[in-house]
Amino acid sequence: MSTPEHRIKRGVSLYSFQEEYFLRTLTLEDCIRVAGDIGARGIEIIPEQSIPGYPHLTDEFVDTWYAWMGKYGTTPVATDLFLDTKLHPDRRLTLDEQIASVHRDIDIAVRLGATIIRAIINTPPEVMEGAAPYAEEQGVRLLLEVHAPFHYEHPWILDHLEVMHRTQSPALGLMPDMGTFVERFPRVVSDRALRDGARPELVEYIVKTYDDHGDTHALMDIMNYRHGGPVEIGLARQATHYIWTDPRSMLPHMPLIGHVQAKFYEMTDEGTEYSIPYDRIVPVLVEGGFDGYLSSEYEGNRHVQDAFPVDSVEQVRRQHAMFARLLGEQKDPVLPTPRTLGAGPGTGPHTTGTGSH
Amino acid sequence: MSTPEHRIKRGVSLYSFQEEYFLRTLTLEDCIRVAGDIGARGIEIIPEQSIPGYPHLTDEFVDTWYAWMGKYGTTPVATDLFLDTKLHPDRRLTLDEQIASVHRDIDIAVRLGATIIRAIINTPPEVMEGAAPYAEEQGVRLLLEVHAPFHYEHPWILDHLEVMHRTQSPALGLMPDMGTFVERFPRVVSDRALRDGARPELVEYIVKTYDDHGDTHALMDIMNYRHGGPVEIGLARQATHYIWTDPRSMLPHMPLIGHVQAKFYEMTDEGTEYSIPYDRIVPVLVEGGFDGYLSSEYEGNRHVQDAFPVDSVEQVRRQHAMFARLLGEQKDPVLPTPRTLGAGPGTGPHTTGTGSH
Amino acid sequence: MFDQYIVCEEGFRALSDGRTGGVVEVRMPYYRGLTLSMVEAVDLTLDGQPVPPARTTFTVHGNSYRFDELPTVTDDRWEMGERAELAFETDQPLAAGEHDVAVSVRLRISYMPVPGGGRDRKRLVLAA
Amino acid sequence: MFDQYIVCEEGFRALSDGRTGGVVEVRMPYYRGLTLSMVEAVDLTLDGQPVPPARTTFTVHGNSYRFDELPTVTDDRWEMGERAELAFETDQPLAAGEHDVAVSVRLRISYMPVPGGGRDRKRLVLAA
Ligand SMILES: [Mn+2]
Ligand SMILES: [Mn+2]
Repeated sequence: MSTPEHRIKRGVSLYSFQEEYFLRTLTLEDCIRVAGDIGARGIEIIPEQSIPGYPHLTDEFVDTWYAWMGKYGTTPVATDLFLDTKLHPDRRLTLDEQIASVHRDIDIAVRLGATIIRAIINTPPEVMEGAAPYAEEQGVRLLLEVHAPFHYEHPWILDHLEVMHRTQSPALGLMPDMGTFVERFPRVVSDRALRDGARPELVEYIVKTYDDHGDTHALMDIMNYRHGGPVEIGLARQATHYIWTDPRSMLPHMPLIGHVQAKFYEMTDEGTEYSIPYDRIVPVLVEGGFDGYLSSEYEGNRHVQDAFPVDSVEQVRRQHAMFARLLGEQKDPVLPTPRTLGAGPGTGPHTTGTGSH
Repeated sequence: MSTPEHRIKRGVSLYSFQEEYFLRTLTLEDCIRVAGDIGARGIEIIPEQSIPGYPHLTDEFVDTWYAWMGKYGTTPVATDLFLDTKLHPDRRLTLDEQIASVHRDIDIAVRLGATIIRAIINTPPEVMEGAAPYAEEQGVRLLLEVHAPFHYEHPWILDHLEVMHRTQSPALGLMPDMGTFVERFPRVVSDRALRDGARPELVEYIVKTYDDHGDTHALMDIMNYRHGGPVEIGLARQATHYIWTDPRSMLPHMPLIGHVQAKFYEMTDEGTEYSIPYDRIVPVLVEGGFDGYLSSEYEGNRHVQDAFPVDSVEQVRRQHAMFARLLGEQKDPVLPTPRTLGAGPGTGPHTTGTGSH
Repeated sequence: MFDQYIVCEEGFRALSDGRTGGVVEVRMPYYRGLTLSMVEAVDLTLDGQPVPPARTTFTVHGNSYRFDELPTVTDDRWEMGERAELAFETDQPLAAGEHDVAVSVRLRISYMPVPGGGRDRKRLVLAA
Repeated sequence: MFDQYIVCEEGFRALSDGRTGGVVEVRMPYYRGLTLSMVEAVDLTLDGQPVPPARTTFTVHGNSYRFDELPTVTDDRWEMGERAELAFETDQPLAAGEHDVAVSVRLRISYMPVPGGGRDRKRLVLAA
């Protein structure tokens, strides 16, 4: 079926390459080059992840940044801010200090040419409201990340929506993280627990409870009742951090949605994400008229790094092959590469049906 | 309105007098006498709470026990079992050891004349199944307590129902604890948090979220975002331990329900429980044909003991005045006593509207 | 629950067997009795100084135990509300007057995924 | 995340300034850099013996700190993936050959109600 007309674009958060950047097997430039190669033109960067010397940006770095954009055919789209309310050991930041922290991150976004800033979930509504005028003045949007286990009817999100609706500030909005649409428990997570020694029947119980949309509350208690140890109890706790909500819950908020973090855990050999049904999410975004970027956030690395080489680049490439298909791109600029052996569970022996899924 | 005909009886779990028993201001005999005075004829006892020397019962104690029953016009109804799967520091009890533990508690119930045993929530379904034949032989029923945050559609309870339905054992059933029907956040709990230094606006946020049946998930995170400390985070955690479910959810299970633990936190001066709508719960039990005991479990003591004298007896008396009314007893055998000053929040200055409720 | 009752105000006294040290009476912060094998710690801090468990003994209804013995005691219990006697040795005799006495109890409770127990701290006057 | 990368296999060496002790290189188990005031602990256990923080120093990109200084350092950061140098003193010179090196990192992360961080343990060969 043909995809209706839309203006959705493809990008990548450099957060996706955290494993390789952490280990310095990819430089910052490498990450940007790879994004360009994949056809993910929009770049989202976490300055305090991959810009040494943050919050100070040298003119030299900024010049180099823009040179990379030109060289690799990419464009700055978003930065991610954190809010270190516990900067000091003996007190929390005041409201003014918090707003000043956001102003500083606005300045960084502007210097990097980004027009969108991810505000981390712990940013209070009054800080968003207080920083909105400066953001508007600087021509950037502050978007609150809606991150699991929060969702669009959660009290904290409702508090934020109240500010957004009351102020009508063009500088405020939402940034959905697709981790709120985890329909099946991530296989890379449950397989990791098995490798860490969890009892298979307890892992299966957790996964089945989650996949059946049962009550994950008290799963930790049940693991205790079933004589589970720290690994099983830890997996049960993780089950309360993933949520499934209907992707259509984004529709009423679409005017506030300026950017989408396309969180993912595992692109399978079949070209789908194991847990998050993008084939049903993208049509909702098209229906709602979303006109921003799908920005990849590969988050499977931490779950496979104990046993497999992490190949974030291949994972992101696969996600973009899926996006190109779902977005109806006529000429697929992302050609799947040949499968490489031993490059992670997605590209490894999972094709023979490992795990009890 | 007149109450339809029913066979519901009133009792008390001696757990209700835990404060006074702990401090030895009431003896075990006192507790039974008080129950008789209140007109709560059915006695539920936790043997390992109030029988020194448990699990060994002397003939002398047993004789005394029955003498008390005769003297105070009470009758043994239920005992409560625990399952110490972590008895040993280095291993968990085997299935056989668990079943043997339950058998031992069955013997205790029989010696005390109880025909019902509360099985604690961590009792696995296979232990219930394994102990059922002996329970049936001994003429007692093993009833799994359905305790918050568990409820009638929770996976753990469903696992137990599977055993009950499959085996059709007359010795297995359910014991609903009314703590699964907490419609309003317990005032004694939120007031305690205020006395412990919690910020009123954060307490109000938690209480309002709970009372609005909002998502209490991530409330601990929100307390952190709002610069809450351990007291606020602890209160947020407690908010995930209370649940509201529709009392009518008991109706499909009524044949399995042999005893009701009438949990309560605060009987107000107006003669209602602050959080649990007994005026809607009792009619459901009547409708379903429940023919066992409403067994009081006063649990407000631990929340008021820091600032007020605990008067568990008065609290239980008030609950039974309410039950007598709801059960349509023509001659109320429980006459409310005059209010005593300083006897706990329920009988203290709450009449002037303390707290933000 | 019952944390505020752990340290008993009465019964704080010097050892009477010639050793230097004392006895504080303690109650368990829990609504039922518990087999001793599940009492993981009853840790004493006296005037700001932790007393090593090896220098304490724990007595319930006349039965005395070293703390390293408790994990194997499955035939005795700390009853609900029972005042246990926590005897401890110090290098110097206890001074007359007030002392800061803090006790932390850790219990292994089967239906909880994390330890149970509680803490209490009181200023106690040494009985003459 | 990244716990397995905390203790770096390369760079484990003896101190070269005449004191007895050594240096182990460590990375932060977190996906972004963090201001040093929020690095609450980088605790070392060498061959089963905890090394007191007072006997260690922490160096990032050439800037060295005592651990009791870190809470006030708001103008410097441990960058994501940066190998910090944890220098430590011992009573005796480090023996040649293998050592058991365990590091526990505790981070104060504002959006978490509990501390972040992680632990790692490796057997490292002392560089000649
Ligand atoms: Mn995200
Ligand atoms: Mn109960």
